[in-house]
Amino acid sequence: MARIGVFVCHCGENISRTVDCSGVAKALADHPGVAVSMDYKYMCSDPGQNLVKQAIEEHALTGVVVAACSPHMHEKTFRRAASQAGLNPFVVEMANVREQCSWVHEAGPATDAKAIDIVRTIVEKVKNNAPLETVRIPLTKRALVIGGGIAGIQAALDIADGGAEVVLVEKEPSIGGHMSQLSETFPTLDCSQCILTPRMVEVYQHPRITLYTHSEIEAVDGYIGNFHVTVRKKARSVDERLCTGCGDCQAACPNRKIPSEFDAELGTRPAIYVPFPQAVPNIPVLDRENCTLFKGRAKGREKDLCGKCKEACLRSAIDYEQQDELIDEKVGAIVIATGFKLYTIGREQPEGLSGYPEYNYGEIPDVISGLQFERLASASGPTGGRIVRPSDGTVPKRVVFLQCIGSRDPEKGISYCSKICCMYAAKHTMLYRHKVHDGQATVFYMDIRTAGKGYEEFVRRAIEEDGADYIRGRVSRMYRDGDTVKVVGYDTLAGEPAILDADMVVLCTAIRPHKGNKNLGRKLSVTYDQYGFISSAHPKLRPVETTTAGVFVAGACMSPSDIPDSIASASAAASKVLGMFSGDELEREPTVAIVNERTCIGCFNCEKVCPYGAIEHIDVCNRDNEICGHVARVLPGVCQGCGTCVATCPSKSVELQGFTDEQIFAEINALLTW
Amino acid sequence: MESSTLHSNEDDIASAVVRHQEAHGAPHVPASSVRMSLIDEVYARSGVNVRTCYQCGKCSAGCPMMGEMAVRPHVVMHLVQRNQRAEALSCDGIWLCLSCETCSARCPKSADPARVIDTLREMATETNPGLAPRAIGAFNKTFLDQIRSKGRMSEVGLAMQFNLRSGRLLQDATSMPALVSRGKLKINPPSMRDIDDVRRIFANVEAATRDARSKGGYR
Amino acid sequence: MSLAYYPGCSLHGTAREFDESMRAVADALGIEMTEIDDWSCCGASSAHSSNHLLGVALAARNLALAEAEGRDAVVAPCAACFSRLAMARQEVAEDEELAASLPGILERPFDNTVDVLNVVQLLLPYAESIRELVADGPGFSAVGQMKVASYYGCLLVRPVGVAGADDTEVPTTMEQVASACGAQPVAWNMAVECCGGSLSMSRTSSVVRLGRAIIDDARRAGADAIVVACPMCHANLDFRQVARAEDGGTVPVIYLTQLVGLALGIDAEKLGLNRHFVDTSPLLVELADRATSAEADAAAKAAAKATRAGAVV
Amino acid sequence: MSEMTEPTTEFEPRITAFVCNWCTYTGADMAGTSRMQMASNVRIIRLPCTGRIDALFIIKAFERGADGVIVSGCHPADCHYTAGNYHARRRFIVFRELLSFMGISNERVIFSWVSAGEGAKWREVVNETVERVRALGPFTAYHELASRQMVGGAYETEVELPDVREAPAEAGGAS
Amino acid sequence: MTELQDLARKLLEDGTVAVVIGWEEGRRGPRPVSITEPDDTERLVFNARCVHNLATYLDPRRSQVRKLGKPAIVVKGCDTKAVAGLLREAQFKREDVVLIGMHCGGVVTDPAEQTEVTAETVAPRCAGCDVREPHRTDYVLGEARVEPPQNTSIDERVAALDAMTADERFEYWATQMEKCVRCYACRQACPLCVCDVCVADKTVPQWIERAPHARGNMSWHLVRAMHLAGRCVGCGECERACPMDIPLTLLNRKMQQVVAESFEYHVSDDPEVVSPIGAFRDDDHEDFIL
Repeated sequence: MARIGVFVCHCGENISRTVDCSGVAKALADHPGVAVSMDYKYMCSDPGQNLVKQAIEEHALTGVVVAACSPHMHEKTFRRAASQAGLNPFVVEMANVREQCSWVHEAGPATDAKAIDIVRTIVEKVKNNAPLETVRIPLTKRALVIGGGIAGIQAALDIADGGAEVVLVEKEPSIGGHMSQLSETFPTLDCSQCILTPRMVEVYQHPRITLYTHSEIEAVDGYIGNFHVTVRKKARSVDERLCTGCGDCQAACPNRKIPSEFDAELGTRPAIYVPFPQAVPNIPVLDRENCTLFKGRAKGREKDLCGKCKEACLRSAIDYEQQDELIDEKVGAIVIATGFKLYTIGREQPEGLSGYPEYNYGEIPDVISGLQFERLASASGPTGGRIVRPSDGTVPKRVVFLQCIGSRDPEKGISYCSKICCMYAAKHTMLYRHKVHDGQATVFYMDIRTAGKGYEEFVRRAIEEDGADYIRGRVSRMYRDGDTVKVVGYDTLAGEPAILDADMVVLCTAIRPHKGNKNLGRKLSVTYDQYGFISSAHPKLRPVETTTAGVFVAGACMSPSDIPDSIASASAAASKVLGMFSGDELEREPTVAIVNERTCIGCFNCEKVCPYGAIEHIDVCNRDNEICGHVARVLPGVCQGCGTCVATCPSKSVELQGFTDEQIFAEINALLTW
Repeated sequence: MESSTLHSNEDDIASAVVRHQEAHGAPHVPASSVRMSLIDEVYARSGVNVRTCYQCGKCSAGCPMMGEMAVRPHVVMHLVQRNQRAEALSCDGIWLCLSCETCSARCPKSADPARVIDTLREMATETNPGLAPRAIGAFNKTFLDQIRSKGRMSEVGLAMQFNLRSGRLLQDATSMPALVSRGKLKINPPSMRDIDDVRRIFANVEAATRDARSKGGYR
Repeated sequence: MSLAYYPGCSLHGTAREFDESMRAVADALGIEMTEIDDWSCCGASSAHSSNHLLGVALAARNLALAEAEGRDAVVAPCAACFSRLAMARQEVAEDEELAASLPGILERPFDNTVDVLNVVQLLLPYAESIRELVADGPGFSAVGQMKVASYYGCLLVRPVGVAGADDTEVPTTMEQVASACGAQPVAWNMAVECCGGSLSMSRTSSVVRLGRAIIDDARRAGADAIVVACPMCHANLDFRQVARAEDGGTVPVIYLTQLVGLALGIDAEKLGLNRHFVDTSPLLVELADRATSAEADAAAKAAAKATRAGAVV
Repeated sequence: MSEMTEPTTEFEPRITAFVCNWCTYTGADMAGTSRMQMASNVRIIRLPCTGRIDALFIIKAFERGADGVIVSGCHPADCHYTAGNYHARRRFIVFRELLSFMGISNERVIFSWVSAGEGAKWREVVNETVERVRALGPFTAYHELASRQMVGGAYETEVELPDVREAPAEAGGAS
Repeated sequence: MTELQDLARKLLEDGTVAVVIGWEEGRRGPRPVSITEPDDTERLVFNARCVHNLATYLDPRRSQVRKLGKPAIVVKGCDTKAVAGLLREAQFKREDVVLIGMHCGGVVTDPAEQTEVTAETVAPRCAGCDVREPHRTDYVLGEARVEPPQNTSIDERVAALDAMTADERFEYWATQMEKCVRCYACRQACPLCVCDVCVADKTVPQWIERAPHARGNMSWHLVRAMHLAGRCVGCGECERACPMDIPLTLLNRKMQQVVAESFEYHVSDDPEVVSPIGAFRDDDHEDFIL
């Protein structure tokens, strides 16, 4: 026989002002199954909680109903109190008579009646509450970090320094990401390489970090604490154990005219190459697309056309026959840090975007992207830091920077602000003016957004000290005019046309997510927004968590972010992971579905509707131990407790703990009594 | 503005507007249309939501007439946003617009300035035909009369009447002989048979428009 | 496909050579088109800038007529007419209310079933057959020497989605037709800039300024002629530029149909090339000369080659 | 508690609401924190997700004499569990057609999306539903079906069936 | 006929199957029979009176059939849709059963009374049948048959109900529900009612009142229709089995219409076609949602 305690809270006057609290308590006192019913000014206060604890002991309560505020407010409080008094926390429920009654109705009989209904309903529910144990899930204290840019590097180092194992997977031949391509960084103008490369080396040498470069995520299954990850290690054609990174192979490669990805196509590289001098690992990769030998093989040549790199390698580390390798890793948590890519204004665009015909689709040679400018300005760049025009190698005297290219341009398919452009445009004007003293830098902008420590000062410096011209307005058209570029713009502040002849134009193009994100999102059942950026579980309260438990996110794959942001979110994600790893197993609320395997008919409609893939098939055997069918089982670690399976099950063989059919049945009956 | 200085034989639009306002005071706006704010009325008529404009100035940058306008496309948009009815309906920009659609083609927010300007012109003509600068008003008027009477436009007639209306008698007169000699001006081009058919259209449209106004709806 | 022909007012007046060349080319290419019986003016910019509905209605009348004649599409060579008709077609398609009201206003059935084509859209599919026809045609060498600046103006590229060009800012359809004729399109900047057409009469000064810019750029790009498909543009560039010849040199302005006509070997008179203000005859002579000398060179080269070959033997 | 419920002439609908915990329930809380006054006829049953809502809940509510039912959850794409509301939507597209085919007016079953931020919308949904159902009048027909049985069947059910409208205070809304 | 018998005999003799489930003549028309002895195969018949949907015997929970061993069953095209339904819900593996498909020219509504298929006698489900020749059976016997005379009375009856006011409809069904005696013959006959423990039999909680009064009955048939929405193949066995002549096919038919209109789903004989249950589209219509 149920012995329920009912505790009606006045919440000061918040409830008692419109609800007759003692009346409610009295009404419930006579309710079948209620052992004790009382009201008090502040139930959530210590004396209030003590009332509950005492009652639990004195009346040997089997359930507790606190008629007060919303469960989102104090459910945890009272469940804790109950368990301190030795009662299972999950037989404690809140009856929401504040937010959903006293606050929204006038005082009066109808309101009192409603309050009573609410409490009685919950009492009836609690009669059917089962004492539950928190779900415990085994935990692998090993984290996978996807992406070796600055965010991935930071997350990996923080987690590893925190004492856990890390697997870092980078699809490029080297870690470092976009940051390694930058010349200087705002707002301090310190050299990007100088602050990044030490971190890269740290990763390489860290005893607890396993690094897979030139590798991608093939498959992921399992669930929080227990992910099984398959990593595809793409064939490098170089044996990493033998290679010393001497570079002889690169020198030997006859095929040297391949546009360098690292130099944003401004420089060239051989077919076997290390993307940049400080690359980590410093081991070359053979680009089979562009390798004479492999092109020959592709054409079905019997004899190999080349082999110079192999001849040149004294350690004979070159292996043309090397195949992709599939590596299985077991991890407990995953951090997505896949970073970003840049919008290009060209004719060819991914679905949903369109290019800039009014800028001739970037077919004017001296119209370059911001990243290309970084390479021009970078001491390690193709020009050794000399800023010259791609077309004729002369030093441009008039450089025009256009902000918001793609960004904030719904017509081109991107409505958001790319956030970093205002800052790096200002940085570019400085770098340019520092190198070309008689040069003129002009920036077309719509708004200057400098929310960040020292950011506003930085932009002002560009204008006030380095004399950059800022014109407010979007450029309408760009022509090729002889060997200069005619830029047709408008100065909306002066109310005058701004038609400039430029020697070079730099486009501050928008930040876009990697198209791989969607694919990855599906593999991890993580949601992404309409652009393909990974969405966090809650934009404010859970910024680095995703919709899948145990999967976290860091850096620019979430939304455009600069280096400080990326590092902050990476450390945040890392601390979340370490927090997860702090115990020996994971605990979660027992609000999960369970299958009654005796009545399950194995139609697996539950599997079809489960958003988390939490349903597994298990065999059922007959007396002679022959498999005679299959039934469903819920993986408690994966189940998030939505209950969609329960409503879908035709034979009512699934129950959602905490919201069982019996509980809801009791509530409905209690609401509509005769 | 270059236009006013360079070509004395022309009705300078800006000054025309000024003259008109001196003569008639600020443009008269009939009660039927004050109900709505300008931005909403423009929306009702054209389906363009001017609120989307974020004043980047790309329209003005590309506008071929920008150099000759006192009030440029993005300012016109701004006037609408600020509900400056009188200024918007009387500014020179809307009359100097060539309807070349360059602004709309390049607008990042698809705020369609060309369509907005079109709508403003229409509204201006309704509220007070006097608003249209003499030359342009004259041209449209002449043109439409032509169609109403003949169903087709005969350039000779058009040019002549237009010059009368706009008081620029010798405009292009020099080139008339040349045109004729090249057989480009037929004195009476093949006109239509069923002109009433076209006239009925004019009548029906006027009726429909009046009807719409009285209902407060548009188009 | 049954094709209606909508000449529009200008093609019966200042732009009659457009009409003539259009018909001539259509015959030569075996394109059958029937002039809409008793068509009326499309309303031009004047109508819709003074009353939107009127603009649509006047254009729609002609579409309704073509529909009644059972046409699938109507070709309107005049870019202005094309634009009005195409706009009307689109607006009616998008606005059910409008569509419902029109039959009443036109006092005739109207289902908006007729497609609207401009001259470029019409000719583009014939590019191949043009190329074949000119390959050995008499016009080949002359036109083959011609550098042309293809001028789209506004109405062939804007409004986006109505004009039916392949690209708003860097279109190529006209160039495709021109090169099918053997002509060499030049790269220039003003292809889609406005010539000021709609203010042609009411504000000559602007029109001249804009026209000038276009002509100068064409000259800078080394074009022998500007190719247009719009009577307004033609009037402004051809007629206005002589009006102000003192401002600088001139370039002949010819219609796309005239270019095709020449390429197909149709007689210049028949194409109305004599009707332009900027005299086209010097150009034709010039081209002929270039052609002959080019042929001479070719012949010479061939001969030399032959002798060398002979020497080897 | 009869002292709490003086009988009034006007019919007070009894409406049961099945709402999801993350959007609508939180939205209703928000209506509270913003002190938005609304009709007091609605009783909320809190569920994790609209996906958990079984047609049986609604059937049972009507059996027990509910005059109207509200089903409310997260807007599409906002589901805390990513897809529960999509499945619910499908289920209810079918179920409401079935109900109306069986003669239970769709006016009595209101579906809505109310997000955690839409306290005001929740108030509208509540008030509008109450007004709608009040206009329709009481829905006792389903409840009273229990007294209908083909001749030859057992009649006991007739007896054990008290009158819907003579409900005691626990009947809440019927004050 | 002999064609069927010979095949059955062959299958039994070479041990391909242990039992053949088909029809034999009975006093009130053909009736289902399970044949395990090759010599009994002469009893097999197939004609326009073979209305039963034998797919129902594939329900793995019919242990008496199951223990006979691997079955071959004789199916009409429409029956294969039920087979597909069961495969879709993983009730058995395709290779565990041999399907003998029969060319079908339509069947009568009441095999006890009627013998010939005419516009009057033809079963409602035969209207617009798209599987007169079975597509996915192991064998197809008999010669191709012509379309039977059309009969769309069922859609007309649904339309008639739709035309009534809600209250009229409610009254109509109430009177129908009064008749139900909860014999559950409808459930038994349905090839897709495969639950071990039906929700109607659950007692904790007891969602469906047991007492056979109109309220419990109405709830039962609501749930039944709901469970069959998007699954029902429209074989009409439930209504044929109903001793009280409750027009159950009207409910199922209505559900078929709704699913077709809302999700473009039509019951298919292809198990690969995903059923609308457990699926959704981002743009499923929600005009009814505030």
